[in-house]
Amino acid sequence: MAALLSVQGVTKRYGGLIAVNNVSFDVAASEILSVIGPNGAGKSTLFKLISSFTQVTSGKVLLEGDRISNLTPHVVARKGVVRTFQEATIFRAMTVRDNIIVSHHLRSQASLLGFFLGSAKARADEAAFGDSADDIIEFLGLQGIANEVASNLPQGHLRALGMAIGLATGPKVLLLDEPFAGMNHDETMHMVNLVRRLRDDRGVTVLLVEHDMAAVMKISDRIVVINFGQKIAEGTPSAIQSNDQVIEAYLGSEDDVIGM
Amino acid sequence: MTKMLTVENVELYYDHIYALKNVSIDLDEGEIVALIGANGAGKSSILRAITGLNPIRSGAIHFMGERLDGKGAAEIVSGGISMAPEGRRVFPYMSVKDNLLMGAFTRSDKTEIKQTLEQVLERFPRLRERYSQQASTLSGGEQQMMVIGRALMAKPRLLLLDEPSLGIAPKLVQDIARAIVAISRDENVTVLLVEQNSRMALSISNRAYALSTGSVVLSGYSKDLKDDDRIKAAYLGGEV
Amino acid sequence: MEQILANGLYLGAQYALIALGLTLIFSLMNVLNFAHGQMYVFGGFVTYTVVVQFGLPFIVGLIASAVTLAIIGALIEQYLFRPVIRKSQREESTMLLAAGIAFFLDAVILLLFGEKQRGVPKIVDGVFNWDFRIIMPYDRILICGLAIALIASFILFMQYSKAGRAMRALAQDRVAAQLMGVDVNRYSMLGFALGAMLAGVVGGLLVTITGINLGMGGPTSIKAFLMIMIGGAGVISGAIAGGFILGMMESVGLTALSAYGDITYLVIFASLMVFLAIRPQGLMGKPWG
Amino acid sequence: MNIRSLLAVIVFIIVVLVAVPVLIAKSGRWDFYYTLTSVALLSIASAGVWFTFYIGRINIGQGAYALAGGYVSAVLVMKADMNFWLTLPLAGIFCAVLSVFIGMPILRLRGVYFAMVTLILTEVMRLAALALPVTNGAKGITSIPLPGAVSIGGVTLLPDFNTLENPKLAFYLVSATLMIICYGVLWRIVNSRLGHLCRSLQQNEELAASIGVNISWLRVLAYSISSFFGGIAGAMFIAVSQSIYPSSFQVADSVNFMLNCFLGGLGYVFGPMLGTLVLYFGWDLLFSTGKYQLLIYSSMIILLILLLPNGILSLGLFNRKIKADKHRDQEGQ
Amino acid sequence: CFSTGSFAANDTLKIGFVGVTSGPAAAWGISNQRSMETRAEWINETGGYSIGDKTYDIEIVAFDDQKDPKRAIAGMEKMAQEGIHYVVGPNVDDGAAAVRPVAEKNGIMYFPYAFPKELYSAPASNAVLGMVANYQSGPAIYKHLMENEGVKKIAFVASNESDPLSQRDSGVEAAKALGLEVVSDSVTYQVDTTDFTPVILPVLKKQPDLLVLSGVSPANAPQLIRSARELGYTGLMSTETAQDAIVLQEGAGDLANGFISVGGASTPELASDMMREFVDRYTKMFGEYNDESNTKVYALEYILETLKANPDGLESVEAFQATMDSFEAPNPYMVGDEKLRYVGMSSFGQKRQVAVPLVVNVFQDGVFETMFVAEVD
Ligand SMILES: Nc1ncnc2c1ncn2[C@@H]1O[C@H](COP(=O)(O)OP(=O)(O)OP(=O)(O)O)[C@@H](O)[C@H]1O
Ligand SMILES: Nc1ncnc2c1ncn2[C@@H]1O[C@H](COP(=O)(O)OP(=O)(O)OP(=O)(O)O)[C@@H](O)[C@H]1O
Ligand SMILES: [Mg+2]
Ligand SMILES: [Mg+2]
Repeated sequence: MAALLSVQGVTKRYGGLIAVNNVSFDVAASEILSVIGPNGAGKSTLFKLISSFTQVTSGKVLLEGDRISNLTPHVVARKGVVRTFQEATIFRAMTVRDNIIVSHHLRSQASLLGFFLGSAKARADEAAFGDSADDIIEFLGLQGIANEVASNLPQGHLRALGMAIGLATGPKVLLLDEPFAGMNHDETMHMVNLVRRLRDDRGVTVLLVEHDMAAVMKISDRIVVINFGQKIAEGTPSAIQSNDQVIEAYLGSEDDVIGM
Repeated sequence: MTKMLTVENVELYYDHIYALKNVSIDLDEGEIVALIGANGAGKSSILRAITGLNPIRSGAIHFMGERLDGKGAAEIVSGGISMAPEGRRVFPYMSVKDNLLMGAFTRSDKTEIKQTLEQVLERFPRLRERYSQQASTLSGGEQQMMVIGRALMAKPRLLLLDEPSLGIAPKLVQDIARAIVAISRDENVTVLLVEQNSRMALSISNRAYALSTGSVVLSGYSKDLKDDDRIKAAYLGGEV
Repeated sequence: MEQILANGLYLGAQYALIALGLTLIFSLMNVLNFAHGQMYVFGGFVTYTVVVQFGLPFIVGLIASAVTLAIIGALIEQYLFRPVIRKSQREESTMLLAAGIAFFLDAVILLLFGEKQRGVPKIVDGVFNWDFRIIMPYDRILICGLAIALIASFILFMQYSKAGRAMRALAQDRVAAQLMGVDVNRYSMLGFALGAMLAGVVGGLLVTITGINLGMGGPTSIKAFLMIMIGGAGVISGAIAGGFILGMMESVGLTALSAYGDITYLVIFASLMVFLAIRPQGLMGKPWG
Repeated sequence: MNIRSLLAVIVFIIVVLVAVPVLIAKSGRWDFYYTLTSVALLSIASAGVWFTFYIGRINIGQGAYALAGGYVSAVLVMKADMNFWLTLPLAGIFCAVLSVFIGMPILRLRGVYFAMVTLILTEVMRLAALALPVTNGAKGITSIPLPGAVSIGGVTLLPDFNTLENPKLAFYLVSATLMIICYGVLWRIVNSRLGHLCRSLQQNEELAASIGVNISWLRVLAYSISSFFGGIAGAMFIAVSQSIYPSSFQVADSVNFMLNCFLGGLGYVFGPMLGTLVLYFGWDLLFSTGKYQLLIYSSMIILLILLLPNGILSLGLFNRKIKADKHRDQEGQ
Repeated sequence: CFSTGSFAANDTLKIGFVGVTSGPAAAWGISNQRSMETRAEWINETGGYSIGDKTYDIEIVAFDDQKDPKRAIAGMEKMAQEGIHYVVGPNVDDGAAAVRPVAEKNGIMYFPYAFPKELYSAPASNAVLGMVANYQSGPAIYKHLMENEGVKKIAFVASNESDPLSQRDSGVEAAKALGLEVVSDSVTYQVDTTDFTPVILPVLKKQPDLLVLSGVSPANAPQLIRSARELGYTGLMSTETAQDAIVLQEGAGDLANGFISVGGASTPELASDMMREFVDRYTKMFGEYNDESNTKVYALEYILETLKANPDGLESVEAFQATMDSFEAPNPYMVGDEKLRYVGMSSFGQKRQVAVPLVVNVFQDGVFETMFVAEVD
């Protein structure tokens, strides 16, 4: 299986602290890969490095053989690698639909001048973005709130909107940072299905960070576990679930009050 | 026995959109009560109503016989209620120590505060390790522990926790759940727990309310609700 | 060289005190108080009036200006900033309000105290002269000492008093502070009053040395902005550092560049812009203000 | 653009270019020409400031560009003997280019930091004008001739202002037209994709970057458009006053440009125009109140912001139409 | 005539003032406006001012330009609108230059307190310099000090603003022409300076005999003096702008003794009874006199006297201009037989300056004493 995205010996230091330490793994096209690990293990940092939101100290990230680390975020996005954020990150004062429409930026054919002058190409773009936005809204089931101003949305909808924004860019690889946080079981499973459909229908490769183990186990083709910045395990969900080191560092034992 | 807290027929609006409609809940002293429900159901809004962060439009809230609604947050909090809010809200540029001491802002007896501090550090040893670290540099789980600890510093009679497990690794979720049970048991603190992790919430609480679009749709003993089909379907996932 | 350092220290102490009030208000309310300089001027005039017109001792004048400004600050917070902050969509709107207040105070000062430069006679006479290496009038040494003492007590107050802790918490997260039992309205008002009072006290202190006039307000605000930017907005240690750095820069710059005269400030300002471009959050500011 | 807003625009243009001159002629208040000319020009500079607000930057440095634009025009007219009308776009372009160099480093700053740096920028420009030889330093450039004629292929588009009976009227018409064009351009920008991207920048730069927007480029682009406006406004003003000094545009002007935006309303394209009218004209109208002028003026500002913290245009009266403009793309579907 | 009130109702003659009366530079314009208002009220109280066969009440129409040249133009437009032909102000160079086109277009004579020579030299025609320019007073002072105090080395300090810098430059030129050694002429300070020690230190290192504070504002003068003296400077200090004795006394006390500045006619040796009454009336009206007004009493007096000499000036500025060349009237504010007349031939090539005596004062123990009086042409 040829790797679409390849993380090679990536390290990130913040002063004395090594947030990500020599992590390597590959992601195949149309794979769903989860990155899990304790709080502060370096998962979000890893995503920031892949999307060039911050610069690697050493190592590199390749997309189809081309280096994408240490570029700028918009260049990486242009190449098809788009991230969502751990904290709900949206255009606050725009409606849900406008959030999605504006995020079609990368797909536009016309130049900004064309848009200014209202060229035919620009009008075609506008129409196409509108249609596509409606598709995405329907896909994620956001019809009810399409015209709400984003800042008024509750946690769960904010997550969904974050994903919609990511989708609007037409990504090859989507990096989702805790997409299910703040959702209840039912909502989570609904989203899990959506993410799988994304992969199945549109061929989007998905990397995700998540603490909801039920969701992770259900959604992932493979899982990478990091702890203290280092990769400690990699494998299928069932292998990871029974990996002692992972249980010790992350999952915890089962025999207790909450009886998972 | 009089109720610790009663929320009667409360309505709460943001601008012109209602977030709570005719909501009534109550808590007995010493019990853990869970609030579960979908996104935007209004769980956080209930907590915000109780603490006076948002004014309610109608209804009444009583705490130990005293009427709360209409009072300001600061006054309510001084009366024995403390809350670990949604999104943690640590004081980012203060040390762990100062964050915890802020929790005791309404108290004045220095030796008692010191005692409580000691208890909190005992309960969350991790915080002792990070004692003088700036709060913004703590990991998510550490911040969550600190926020719960900060709420405890007020020596509250009623503790309101808004999604303490959000973004927390499974192992830590268990730690936090254990801590909640222990706090309630050891210090006779009444706890109102808002959780998306319904399974966790139902396992540690003795009663629960389920909310949907601003109204209470179900309530009862947690052990019963856990087996309730409607709850199973909506919040726990059919398969368990 | 010693003289330059001494000048820088003296300037720095008075600047730091001005910047402290501004940064306090900024950190508490996210308000860039354009009227800070006018408050300073107001303080100077109050002291002048009490000392020169009424013939009372200097310390009475100083206290009078502290009290007056604290009251003005509290009123401004309660009746102007609070409602506007509550109602406005973009918090920058408070800048218009602050500017309006600056104009208003300018007008009031002109009507109350007139357009002339005013001064309070020296409080101590004599000049300290160390072999012509450091020459410093005693009154400046006294004011510098007072300023440093005030700065120190302000830091202690913010660090260890209950009100200080409440205000620090307020500055970092209003909602969380409320949940800790901090009465945000009360402490916002207190903070604003304290910030205004600091401005007034500096005015009162400096009127004995530099005198005071209507025109000093606007430029003083701008200078104070500079300092809090150098040090980092909303951070108390930053304001102090910014004040001392600007003081030193002026002292050193004016001496080193005196031959090029007209461009001294051009150089100071341009290097400030470069510094901020390299270090956007100032010396110790929170990133992105 | 739908019929209703087209109609509104036409009415506005008629009011500005026809009704105002007729009313002035009727009432004999010839002094209003200059005041309204100033309002038109200052509102162009304010429009630039408003546009930087639109990308989430508080700009208190527009005075620097107005001054630079004024000097470019003055120097070209006086030393290179150029026709003023040619120097007008050159002044704008000069400022746009200058702002690229200044903007690249400083646009990384946000919030109060950016605001303060631009405030210093105004002062730096004044000091530079004092120190540079080409500006004639403290003595300024005076006795600048009035604009000459413009003709293309024998057709006179603009007459030589020296020959005019009433250059006041001519200046007013030219400035008002310039203002209409600038606001037309601004409105179009805001309602086209560029505007949407700017709005995304204003609300969340990180997210904008993550959807592939080249944020540093966009910021510089927006800032240079804004500075272009500042430059032409400055140049035009110098043509009116026929003299320029380092103090022709200073910190107070920069602050006023910003206040115009706030007062009109940051959420509305035409906010700065209204804000300028109210603030600048307001001062003139209070002329008869003598020594209480500043007191009344500042009280009015405070009162206005207390009642309408989101700008005058947030009054319900205006709201419907403007909102319709804002969500045009939505209704269009 | 249905007018009630005054028995013999006079017509009103409006005289304009465009200058700065608010904000940082308010002091300049306010002393100006107040001296005009004092004089106007005085005239009205004593029955009005006779020009030709009519008696007029004088009304001062004041416009605050906030020291902004853009506003100054608006102010001049307002004056034109009010039908005013004679305006005092603006107070600064840029404002004065900016209003020139408006004034010329609308037939307004204006009396600015600004020094650019273009304003007063042909083809400019409508501006009249309302005071003694520093390039006229400077040389006189330097020369006097050279001859009487043995000054050889001279240094200049100025605020980093248009007006003071221009004044410094012409001062330097004049000093060089007199053969003085200019030891320092590049040190400047920002208007907002609160501590002048670092500013003045490098200047004093050059050990000048005379330190000139070019274009210094009354606010800064005492502080500069104080800093210089406290640093041990023992030489002379002077300025070519008008100062206020009380301000100097409050700000610098005894350290200001010996400070030389340009004044008007209020010193006891020179002031006429009328000047003393003027000061009294001003003080009564506004609570406190401002010595700067000594130099500012004249503009209004010149306008009225010239109109009296040729009443056609009321209607036509050309008539006023024609009268200027030969106009002469007694100077009511000074003892002796000083004359009001227009001068400026040597500086501007035409008579576009009021002839006020160049009174050079020296500050001593809270009051000004006359050092010498000179004539300007
Ligand atoms: N800008 C920074 N400066 C210093 N340290 C940082 C910075 N960003 C992250 N860190 C540190 O790097 C470590 C990894 O952080 P990261 O956000 O990647 O954790 P995470 O695995 O996403 O945790 P969580 O599950 O809690 O979100 C943490 O210890 C964090 O404090
Ligand atoms: N500041 C606000 N302005 C307008 N509407 C709001 C605001 N805050 C919350 N809402 C609305 O109120 C409703 C209830 O919100 P609340 O935060 O109480 O939900 P929740 O049950 O806590 O959801 P979650 O689990 O996602 O946190 C939601 O529909 C939300 O959109
Ligand atoms: Mg993370
Ligand atoms: Mg919630």
